Amino acid sequence: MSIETQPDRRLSNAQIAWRAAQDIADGAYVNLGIGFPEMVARYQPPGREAIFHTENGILNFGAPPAPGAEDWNLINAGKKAVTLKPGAAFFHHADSFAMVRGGHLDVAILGAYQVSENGDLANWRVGDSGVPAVGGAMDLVHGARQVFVVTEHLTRTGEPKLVERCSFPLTGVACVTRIYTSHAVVDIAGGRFVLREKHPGLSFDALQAITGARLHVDGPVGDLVVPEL
Amino acid sequence: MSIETQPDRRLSNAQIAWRAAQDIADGAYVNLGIGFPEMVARYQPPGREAIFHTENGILNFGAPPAPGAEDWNLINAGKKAVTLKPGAAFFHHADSFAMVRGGHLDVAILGAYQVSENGDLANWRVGDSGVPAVGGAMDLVHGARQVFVVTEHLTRTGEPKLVERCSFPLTGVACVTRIYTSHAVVDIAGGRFVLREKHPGLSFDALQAITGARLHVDGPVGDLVVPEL
Amino acid sequence: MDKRVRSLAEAVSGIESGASVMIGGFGGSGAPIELIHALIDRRPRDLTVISNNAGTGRIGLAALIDAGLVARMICSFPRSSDPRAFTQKFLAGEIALELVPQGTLAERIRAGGAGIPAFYTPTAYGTELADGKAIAEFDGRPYVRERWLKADFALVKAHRGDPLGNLTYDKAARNFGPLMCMAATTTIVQVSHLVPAGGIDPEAVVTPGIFVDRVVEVAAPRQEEELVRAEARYA
Amino acid sequence: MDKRVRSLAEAVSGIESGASVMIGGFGGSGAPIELIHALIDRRPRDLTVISNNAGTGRIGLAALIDAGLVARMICSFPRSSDPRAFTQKFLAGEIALELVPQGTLAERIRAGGAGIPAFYTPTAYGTELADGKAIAEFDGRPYVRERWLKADFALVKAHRGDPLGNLTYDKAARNFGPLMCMAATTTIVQVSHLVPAGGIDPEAVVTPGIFVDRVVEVAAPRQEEELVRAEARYA
Repeated sequence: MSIETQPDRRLSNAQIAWRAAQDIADGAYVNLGIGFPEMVARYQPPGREAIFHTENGILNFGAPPAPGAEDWNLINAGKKAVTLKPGAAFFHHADSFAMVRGGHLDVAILGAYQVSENGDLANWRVGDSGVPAVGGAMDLVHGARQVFVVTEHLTRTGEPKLVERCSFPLTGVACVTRIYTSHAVVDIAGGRFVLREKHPGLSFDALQAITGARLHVDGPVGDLVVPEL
Repeated sequence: MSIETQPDRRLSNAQIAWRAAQDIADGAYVNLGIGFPEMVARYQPPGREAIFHTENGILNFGAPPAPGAEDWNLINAGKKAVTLKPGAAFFHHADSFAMVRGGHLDVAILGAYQVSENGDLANWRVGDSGVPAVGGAMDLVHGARQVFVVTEHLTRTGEPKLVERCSFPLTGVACVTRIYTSHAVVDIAGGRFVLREKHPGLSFDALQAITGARLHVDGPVGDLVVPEL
Repeated sequence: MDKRVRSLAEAVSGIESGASVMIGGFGGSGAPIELIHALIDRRPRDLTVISNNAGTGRIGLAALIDAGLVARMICSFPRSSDPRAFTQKFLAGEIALELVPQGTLAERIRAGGAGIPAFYTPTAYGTELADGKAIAEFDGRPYVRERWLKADFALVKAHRGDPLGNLTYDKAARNFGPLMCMAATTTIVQVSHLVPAGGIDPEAVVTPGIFVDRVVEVAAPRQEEELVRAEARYA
Repeated sequence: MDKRVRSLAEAVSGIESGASVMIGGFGGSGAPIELIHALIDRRPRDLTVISNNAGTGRIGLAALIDAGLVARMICSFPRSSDPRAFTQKFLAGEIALELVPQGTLAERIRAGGAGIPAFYTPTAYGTELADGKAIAEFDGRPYVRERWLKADFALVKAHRGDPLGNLTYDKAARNFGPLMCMAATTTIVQVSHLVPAGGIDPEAVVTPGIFVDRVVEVAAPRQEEELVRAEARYA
């Protein structure tokens, strides 16, 4: 299996982010995790505008400011400088997580070390060494109506990230609703991975071979087609 | 016992309120119950200024406006129009009761149907008929650092209001810290009524006779002396 | 993202018989009279209403009750300067009452909005309002366990609002509004001043728009207290 | 009622060894650098610090930790652009860490300020951060019971403040400030602009003065992020 070395058969992170962005409705309230998930904001389809929430107390923030124009009291959860859109609001941390925990977000998008077929997510810690840090991930996975994961399909060492059961410490139990990978779009439904789209350069069997749990088919499987980015 | 008919041996409500007001420190945060307790605000000693809290979301309100100048969005918990002092603040009901329940008020002053010697308060309901209504009293008695009661010493029918055990439905358990009556000032300490001041026209035995539980003496008993009001 | 609706009727659309409805206000301050009257016009039955009070006079919540549309009230203080509507229905056994201490009511609504299914409070311990509730001791002190409160709809009166649903309130009319906005599946707000997006300073927003679903402008709202003093009636 | 103090040293007076101290801020936004440095000058030992992060660079909270004054951190994210101070102490076993999910941390602090000794949250259910905690089911869903967090002191940075302690904040520097003000026995606030009583619109007050004990003006406060980028050091 040398799929990782064939760039035509896998999406770049930008392309994964683009694909996830297509599933965000106009006017949706969205929280993007630190790092890779933040890329989703760049690819909102024309005519749609999501409202972005950041744990540290802003609704409706926008793109980064020009270099040199940063206000370090106007940052996102990744501590990056942002700007405001008209109709923004500030609030304290308890109100911010009331939005999260209270089910007011439409979508949360996170990265993953592993996702299990029942929707368990492991994305905060890979072992017992170093300094553990959790941030808001454990809250986000239990609050949003839809919890999307964006991720490579395989780890850098070629291990499946979609598994029967997570071996890394859990972030949340049965919380992920949909996974966007470099090779496929997979729903969690009824405790199973249900394949919705797959990279057209890849057979079902090849995809199953790099997936750590059974991929079910329940309805049509589309081609995962994304633009060059 | 005809003490109720001897005005020289009992304080008026205004005088009870005046006496309670003397125990409020400068800068104290104070909530006054609806009705009789509201009178306490009129008698703050010169040079002292309490900050008044009302459950419906105002800190640092002041006297009523002139008739005709009422703003019915600027009212106290008794639905009476008030004014603001400089440095006032508005907040919602959850924040308001965070102030109450979280122990941020220095003093809450309430009326009473009965107070028992262990500090139980009954002040919200006298029977099973009619429409029950509780408001914020049950919260106030468990939040403030000091819970004062202002009350006649006897009911209109001559029954003691200071009792061994309340017969009316309770507002709170072991919550009252001090009682200002028409005849005495009584602390609750160690599950007992401890007499601090009594009306000078009244013997200890006469006071005990109109009190429904034993009055203890623990330290000096002062004269309850108040101005004509 | 435009949450504006053009009429009061459209604002209260979808509120059917059997719905639970939170109604903002403390006494007359914050009572969304126009939204309530639009709701009466729909004549839904068997409503559960969550509101601090139970109405006064012959308008607003009292008129809703008087019309026989409310099966159950959850409130802290069902008394007022003119409580006839609720009192008559209650004494006739035609309306059920769940009486909740005011701070517990506020916190239960906030909990509903914040995803906290239950919490402990010292309030009401040892009283009949804690009957049947779980008790637990923390640091040697007893507390009562209370559940969150949610509703299908919230009717709230705010001062300024923008198309995204960001809100400010007028003085003590704030009271339960920000909490109820959080705790309802569909939050419907009447605002006295509709302003464009960006028309409210982000620092001054009291209710962020994420908690609001519909905004309708009622430019000169009536004030419950003034209506009652004028002996007004819903008709 | 005048909560103003004249110096940073006076502001942090009374914070002794063994104290618990909440420190506001999220990353560099809201970090009360001047108050923290005044606290370092006092050299209290064995502090328990409650703060979302665990400092960055060689200033502020990182400097407090670097000076060996912190025995225990309660935080959600002890990582940063330059986490040397905490990382070294932690890996050397010289500082204890209680890791708390960010929303749970915020809610525990609010609960401490609001007199709610415990509450239930879905957060962390089934994870190692719920180990040993009570679990209860509500409406068929499992929740973790969490306790309130209080502290002896809170150090908070605000934007405007008046002598009564009413506060506003600057943008996202608000974060944990309003919560920590509620939850400490003694709340100490540095404000960039001290205004007279009445200088803050009552509608715009974010933290009402009842939650604040001492206010000190720091007219041109340093910003943690900028200090770290300039490689500044506490000395």
